[in-house]
Amino acid sequence: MTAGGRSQIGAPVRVSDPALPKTLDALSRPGRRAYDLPALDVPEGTIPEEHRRAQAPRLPEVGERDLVRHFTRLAQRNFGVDTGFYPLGSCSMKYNPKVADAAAAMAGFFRLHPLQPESTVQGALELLWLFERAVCEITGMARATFQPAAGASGELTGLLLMRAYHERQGDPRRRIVIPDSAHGTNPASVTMAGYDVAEVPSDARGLVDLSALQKLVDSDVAGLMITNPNTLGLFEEEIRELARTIHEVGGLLYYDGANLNAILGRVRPGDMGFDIVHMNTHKTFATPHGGGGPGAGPVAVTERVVPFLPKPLVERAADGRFFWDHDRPESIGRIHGFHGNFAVLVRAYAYVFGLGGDGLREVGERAVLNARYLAERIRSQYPLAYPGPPMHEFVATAKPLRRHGIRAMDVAKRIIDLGFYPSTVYFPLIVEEALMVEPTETESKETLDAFADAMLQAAREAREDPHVLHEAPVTTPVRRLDEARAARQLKLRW
Amino acid sequence: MTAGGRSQIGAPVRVSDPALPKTLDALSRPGRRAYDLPALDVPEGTIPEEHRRAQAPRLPEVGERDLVRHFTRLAQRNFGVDTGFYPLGSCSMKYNPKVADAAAAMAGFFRLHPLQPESTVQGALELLWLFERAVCEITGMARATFQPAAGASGELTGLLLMRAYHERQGDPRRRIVIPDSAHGTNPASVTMAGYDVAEVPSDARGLVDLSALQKLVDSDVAGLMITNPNTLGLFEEEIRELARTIHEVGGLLYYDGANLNAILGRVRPGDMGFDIVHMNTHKTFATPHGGGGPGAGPVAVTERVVPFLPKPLVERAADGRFFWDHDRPESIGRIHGFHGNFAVLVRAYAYVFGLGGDGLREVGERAVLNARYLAERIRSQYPLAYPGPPMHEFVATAKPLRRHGIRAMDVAKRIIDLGFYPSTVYFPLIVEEALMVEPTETESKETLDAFADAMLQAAREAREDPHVLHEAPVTTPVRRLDEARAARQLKLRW
Amino acid sequence: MQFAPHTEDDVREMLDLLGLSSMDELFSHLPADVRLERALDVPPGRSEMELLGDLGRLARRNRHADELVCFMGGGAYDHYVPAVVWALAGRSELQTSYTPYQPELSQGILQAMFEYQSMICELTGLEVSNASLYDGATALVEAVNLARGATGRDRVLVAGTVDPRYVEALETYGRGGGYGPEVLPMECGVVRAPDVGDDVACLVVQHPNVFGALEPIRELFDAARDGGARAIQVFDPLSLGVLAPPGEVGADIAVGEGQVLGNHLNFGGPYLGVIAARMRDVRRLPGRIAGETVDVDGEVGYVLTLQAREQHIRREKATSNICTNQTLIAVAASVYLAWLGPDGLRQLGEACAAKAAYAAQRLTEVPGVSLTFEGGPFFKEFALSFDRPAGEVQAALVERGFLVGPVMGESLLVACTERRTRDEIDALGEAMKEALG
Amino acid sequence: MQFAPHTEDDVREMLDLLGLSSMDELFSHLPADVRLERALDVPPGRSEMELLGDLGRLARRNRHADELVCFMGGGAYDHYVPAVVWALAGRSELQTSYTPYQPELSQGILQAMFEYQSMICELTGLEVSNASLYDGATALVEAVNLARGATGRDRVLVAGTVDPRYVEALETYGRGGGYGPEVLPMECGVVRAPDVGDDVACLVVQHPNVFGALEPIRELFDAARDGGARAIQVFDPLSLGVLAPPGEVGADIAVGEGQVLGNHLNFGGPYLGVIAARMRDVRRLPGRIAGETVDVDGEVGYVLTLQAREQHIRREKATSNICTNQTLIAVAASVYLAWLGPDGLRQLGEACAAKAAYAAQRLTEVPGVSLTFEGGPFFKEFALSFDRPAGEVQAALVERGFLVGPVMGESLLVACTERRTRDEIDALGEAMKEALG
Ligand SMILES: Cc1ncc(COP(=O)(O)O)c(C=O)c1O
Ligand SMILES: Cc1ncc(COP(=O)(O)O)c(C=O)c1O
Repeated sequence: MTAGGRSQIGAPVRVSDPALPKTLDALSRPGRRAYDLPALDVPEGTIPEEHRRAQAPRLPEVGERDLVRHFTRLAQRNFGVDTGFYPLGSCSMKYNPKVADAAAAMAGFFRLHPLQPESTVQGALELLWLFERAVCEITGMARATFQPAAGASGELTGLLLMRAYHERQGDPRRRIVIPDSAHGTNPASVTMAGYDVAEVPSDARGLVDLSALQKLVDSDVAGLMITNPNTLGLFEEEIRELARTIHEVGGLLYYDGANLNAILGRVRPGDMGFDIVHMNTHKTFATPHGGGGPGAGPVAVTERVVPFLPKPLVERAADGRFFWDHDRPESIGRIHGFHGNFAVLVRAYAYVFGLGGDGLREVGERAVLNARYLAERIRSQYPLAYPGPPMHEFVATAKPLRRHGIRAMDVAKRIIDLGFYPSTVYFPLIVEEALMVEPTETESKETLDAFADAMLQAAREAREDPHVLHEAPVTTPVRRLDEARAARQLKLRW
Repeated sequence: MTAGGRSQIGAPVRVSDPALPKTLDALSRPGRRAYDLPALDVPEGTIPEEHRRAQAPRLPEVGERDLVRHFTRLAQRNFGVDTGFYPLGSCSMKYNPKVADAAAAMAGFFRLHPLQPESTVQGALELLWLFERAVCEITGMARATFQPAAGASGELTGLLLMRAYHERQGDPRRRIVIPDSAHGTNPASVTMAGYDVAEVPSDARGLVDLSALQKLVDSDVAGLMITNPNTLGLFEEEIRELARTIHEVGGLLYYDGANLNAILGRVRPGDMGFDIVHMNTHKTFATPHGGGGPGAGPVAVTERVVPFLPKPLVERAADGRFFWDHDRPESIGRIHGFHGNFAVLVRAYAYVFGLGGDGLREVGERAVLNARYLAERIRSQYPLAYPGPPMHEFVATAKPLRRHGIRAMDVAKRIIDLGFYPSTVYFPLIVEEALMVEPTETESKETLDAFADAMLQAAREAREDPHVLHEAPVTTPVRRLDEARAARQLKLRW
Repeated sequence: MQFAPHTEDDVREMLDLLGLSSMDELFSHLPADVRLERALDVPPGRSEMELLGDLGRLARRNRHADELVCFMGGGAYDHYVPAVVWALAGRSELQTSYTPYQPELSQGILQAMFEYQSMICELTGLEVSNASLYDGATALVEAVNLARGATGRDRVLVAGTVDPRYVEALETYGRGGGYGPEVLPMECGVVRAPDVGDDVACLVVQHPNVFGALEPIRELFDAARDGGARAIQVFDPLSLGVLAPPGEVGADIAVGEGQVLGNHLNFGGPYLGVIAARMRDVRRLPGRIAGETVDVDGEVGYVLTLQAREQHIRREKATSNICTNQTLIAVAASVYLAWLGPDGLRQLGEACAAKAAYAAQRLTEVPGVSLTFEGGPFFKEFALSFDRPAGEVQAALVERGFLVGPVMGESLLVACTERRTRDEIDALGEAMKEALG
Repeated sequence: MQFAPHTEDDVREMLDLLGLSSMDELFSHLPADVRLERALDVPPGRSEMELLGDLGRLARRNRHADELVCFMGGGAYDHYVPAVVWALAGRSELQTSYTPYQPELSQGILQAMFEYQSMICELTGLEVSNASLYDGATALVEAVNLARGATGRDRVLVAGTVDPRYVEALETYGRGGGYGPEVLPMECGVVRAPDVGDDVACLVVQHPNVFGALEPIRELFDAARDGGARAIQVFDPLSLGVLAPPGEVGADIAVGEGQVLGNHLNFGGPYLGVIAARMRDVRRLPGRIAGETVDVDGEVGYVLTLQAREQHIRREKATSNICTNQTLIAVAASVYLAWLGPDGLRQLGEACAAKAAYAAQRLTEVPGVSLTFEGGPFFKEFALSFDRPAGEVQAALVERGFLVGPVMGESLLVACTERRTRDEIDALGEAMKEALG
């Protein structure tokens, strides 16, 4: 396959009107319009002059056809799971079932106002009630809140729950322990929760260094925040000891659910000793990530943390009626303006209840099988950062290519030309030239083999023809972009 | 802009998995599946052995994700009005409003069985009743049938109506007159209606040769079938004389509605003397053409032809109830298995009632303005085939480029590389190197100018660098295809 | 609404270039006596939100198949349409494109056509198909035209158990084609093999027939073959996971209603005319046909082929006048058939047959209800007789939340798709009891 | 359902390569005492058609805004969503993509972000925006964090007319941030300018406020500026075709709920956290920001920029912990804003204001109904008081087909969007008369 347009296997047709401007602003023509509103059927309103806007905003003036071609073009310049393999580590970019979109498209869901009287939203409340039971069973927890709009929001919620819990014990604490391999949102959330970060190193196995942890913890430690499998894709085999260590000093364990996909139906955070768990529905439960969001980050907790959950929670009355329970005196309050990302939760519900218990377990199995298989296929050129058996994802390193002047990013860019979305690169930070690969369970062996072949080809080229990697990508709408310039000469708007 | 992939302005991202097979059949793996059906909740059925299928059909065995990527890839290899300018002459490829799709997506429409009792489909019947009134007003006719699934089906329906009409007069006739510039469906429909074609030549103006017509017609002529503006985009200014000529011998006038867009709200076929009219909703009324169909071809007629319309028709009872009237003894019978392409008619209804009377008139005006403007912009290089002022479309010729060894098709292919869908070529047949261009009213001046510039560039290249045209297209997923081979070495299936 | 993007400046600049001063001048050469000197009497335009409001009110005046449990048949069926089908077939690059006259820009549609043809051939056990016809009834008309052309014979024999709307269509189109279908008598729900003389162009049999019953199809088509006529089967695509395919039972041409292949009920359209035939008749097939070929660089691609059959080339000598067809519905059918695959197709067929059998047994337990035709095997549909007019029963069932039918003379058709549950069937039984009680 | 494509052969071949003989071995290194030795107690899987059946039943247990006429406000509004918005924002290449970590493959999302930021700046009259936050309430929390960081001050003054849920959110997040919002007293529906000492980080004002009323916004923000505090406005994006934009009335930071920008009610989410600020605060902004740049060939392209603010780089020192945001909702907002354009925005704002004014007048003609706050100007929403508990009135109105609210203490909020017609408003008046009669 060459850089030539047409000879790319599977090249799409070129989008039209090359001579026309490419931004909405440049497409704008005074007096052109797409909008179309009914004629006013009441007397004019009376907004006082001093409150009126003097000058109209410079919004684009375009026709509906302009809009359609513009955004169709933008869409075709974007790569999604529906276009191809997307093995972005830590993101669980699995296939997003269309049935979930159909569920969210029911007027009985998307046409509901969040503050409608309970009598008019019994179906929505029941859905949340049922889904809460399911996520609690999956995580081994007692109750859950659906307010957090994403994983990071779940983290902060969980940490505020820890704070409330400790304050309730009359012993506010100051530190949260996180491993050096943690995702950036973990320390950031710790700060926003008003705690200090205490970082525990990973040991030679890539696991939390237990003895280091034991030295670290004291009665000022509010809790430990980890994901398991960890961000290296390795299972923290000493999880029970880690939990004991924290619990012994009265701390709580927070489970970052980003990697829950690996252990669905096999291991439950609650059974590992975790007290608080968030889930990323846009990872584990296959809700579309929308190019950045929306997602949802439900948080489930054990009994002792339940009193502090955000309010309201959905409860079922004796007569079977569902209602919002606002009467939660110890609640930390409100994490979201309303009830969280409901339409995302509907999709997640469809996924969980569509698969059922056995289906969920199979998801985890296949996710691990795919990652293990792919790691094995490429390890000759991209050694694993740590020896242990990877779970749903693995972290390899491109270090061996360094001596050919090739960095992990060069490999990633070459992979683009070979037709795939690349893996995550340079994360976790503790691995040099990290390539973090998460194929997910929804990819076929053929796809894994094709990707492995591409990775091996890139390694060969690194030795024989590094130029190809440095030049890459050459088959994309734009080539490598000048990020330094973007940050230096800020152009953040028209 | 070059032939290179990435440097094409607006190039989309390349579709993934280049190493994977590109047909559903090749993607198939024994045991892989997308389907998912409920467990059987009744006893097994008992189909007798002698009726059973011995061997399963070789349908693809693929996962849902395979399906999604395959068809997403196919879609991206296809050019539509939503991707760009599509000035295909005689096809009225105008923007298809999204609101019409939203209307057709209402469960109250798409979940109706065609044979439901009338009491359960009052809304659908009312919609058809209202729409029938509207199309009759637009065409100046008395009643209409919605059974024909497309224009050609409308033509055949109309010709069968003529036959029934004449037989009723006790004077079956044998010939239908059509101009030499007619669309291929016209003569084909004439044959299927059991008539012989009598072809009337066009005169130097590109209009029906009136004196030739007068010579041609006699009492054996059942009718004249034309479109006005005709397929050259010219208005038949002598339409009243043409009508008189046919009516004098007792014939009927059939209006091919493919070009109705030009005269919406300005001239009505009924007022020109036509007795029978079909409309192409997928042209005039902006319903999407779906890469070939579905469309709809409603047929409207004057009073004297009403008795013969297909049955049933929608009627309104004294109490306001709508019902299917099957009691039509003189009806020609049934043209479609049910009521025609209802979901397409819903879209057409949305278009017509959304625009309203004035909006429709404006559509015609702008369609003509765009065509006239574009013709003017390129006539220096692509002279009009006939001198008269074009209406909603025009037929130019690439003949001047012949001496550079360039054919109309070469121009079309080059236009593809320049980012547009080309015009219709080699139709009408009476024009050498015909380029039949129909911009439609939904295109902006900027788009017309960009297209005109591309056409002029192609003409320049034809003189200076004809090779570029012969090589074209080079920016598409495939280049010029071997049609002779396709017809010789038939490969019509896996 | 208004979708023309012209600003006042645009209009002026464009008129200027044309040397015109008003829109009216664009039409000044039109004879005065044909011009409409008044505004069209169509209600004033509506904004999008008003328009959808109006349409929503009309839609709510219908009682659709999510409100009423649908046991209706007669050529259109409430099979389940997976979400993936229209998520893909509805993609706008496909939906807003025209017939692929420029193959380089239409490889998506062309390949989809090719794959559709391939799957229809696999399904029917025949050799060639096309890119779709309007619907099942018009597909039959085209098949009859093909048979008459291919045999040079006149007469058209039609089993008395073929859907009456299809027969009506043959009568209508026969007025132009110059033939009248001859309907063979039905005997207890099926037909007997007729003698097929050397003036018979084709024998048309629907199998499963309009009552859902299985015909002695092989005998019937043996008779056709022996008489040198084309054997034409009207088939149900979703029966072919279970039933022997047309190609195996002796059909020369198979036509069917493709609505069941991932397409919504849509109050009767757009549906899908499916046709398949043997290679010897390929040059007589109507409509578009996609073929595989290569480009100048040897890359595989797809084109419309054998166009010499078609109206735009052959004009009055064309095999058919069809131009616009139902391509997008065929694309949806491709997604659906690939979603089902061979196993899904069989499972689905078994489910329909099993539920229909259960329903027939369950419903005939209701006093006053009997099978119109005792004994014979059927697929997913059957006819019931009552001690009163079927129309009354149908109306009473609507009141109880069930769509059943259509009414055929004294009988009421009942169809079961994979979608109908045992509970729904039992509930229908109860409702019938009430209705008849 | 099941979406893993593995055939039995695949599984075997893959296990073989790994030298394993069963799936269980993939997990054999997990400590026994944490393994779940039973099946999950989640109901068995459902087929797609069963699942949508279940969900349909749940959906039908709700009475949605097409069944009841929606006059509800309180931060979410029933504005019309044009069909084109989700036809485009819902395209699967956008919907199924992740945060654009590889810009070459994500130019679509990145450019859409850039255009969204641009339009938000135009709308608010401020200088910089971002690619979205979770929703209006959390956007306010982030704005307060920004203000506290930028000023190095502690106190957070909040007008008593700010939506109580937003105040509640500030209290919740304040537990971590180490502050408690101080609520300024309300006087007949608006607030007075407070004295802003040099320990005050920010003054938060909602304008139009939670009752829909217009605040003496300039005075309030003058006080903030004079006190050296950041002026934070909670705004309604659809008010800005009519009302002076935050940048003009003195806001340093503007936050709002973007649900109204082409997004459905969705029972409260996903919504859109809109934020805009002045350039001096750009390095303290939370979340993703798209910037324009060029590629190695000088072609214009877009990237995520200023990432040094963000958690994946700055970790515990990041300006926020946000990672996944609401990008796709922002894309929909871009389509919607471009659909409206400047004229549409103004027309829409005028329509809301006019209908609200008409409704206030019409409804207060009903005996026993009065405006909670007489006289002051309001935009599209207002509060009514009754001679009985507002909750009773709300319930009685539901029975008569109207959604009105929320209840705020003794009052009932009534909101009018461009969607509400005079007839609906008059009908609501009649219904209230009955309800109170
Ligand atoms: C390990 C880990 N933790 C937390 C997060 C943050 O989740 P979200 O993006 O949903 O806020 C991510 C997301 O990439 C993650 O990979
Ligand atoms: C002039 C003319 N007549 C008839 C037709 C046939 O209409 P349809 O394709 O809807 O059958 C067309 C379609 O291109 C046409 O352009």
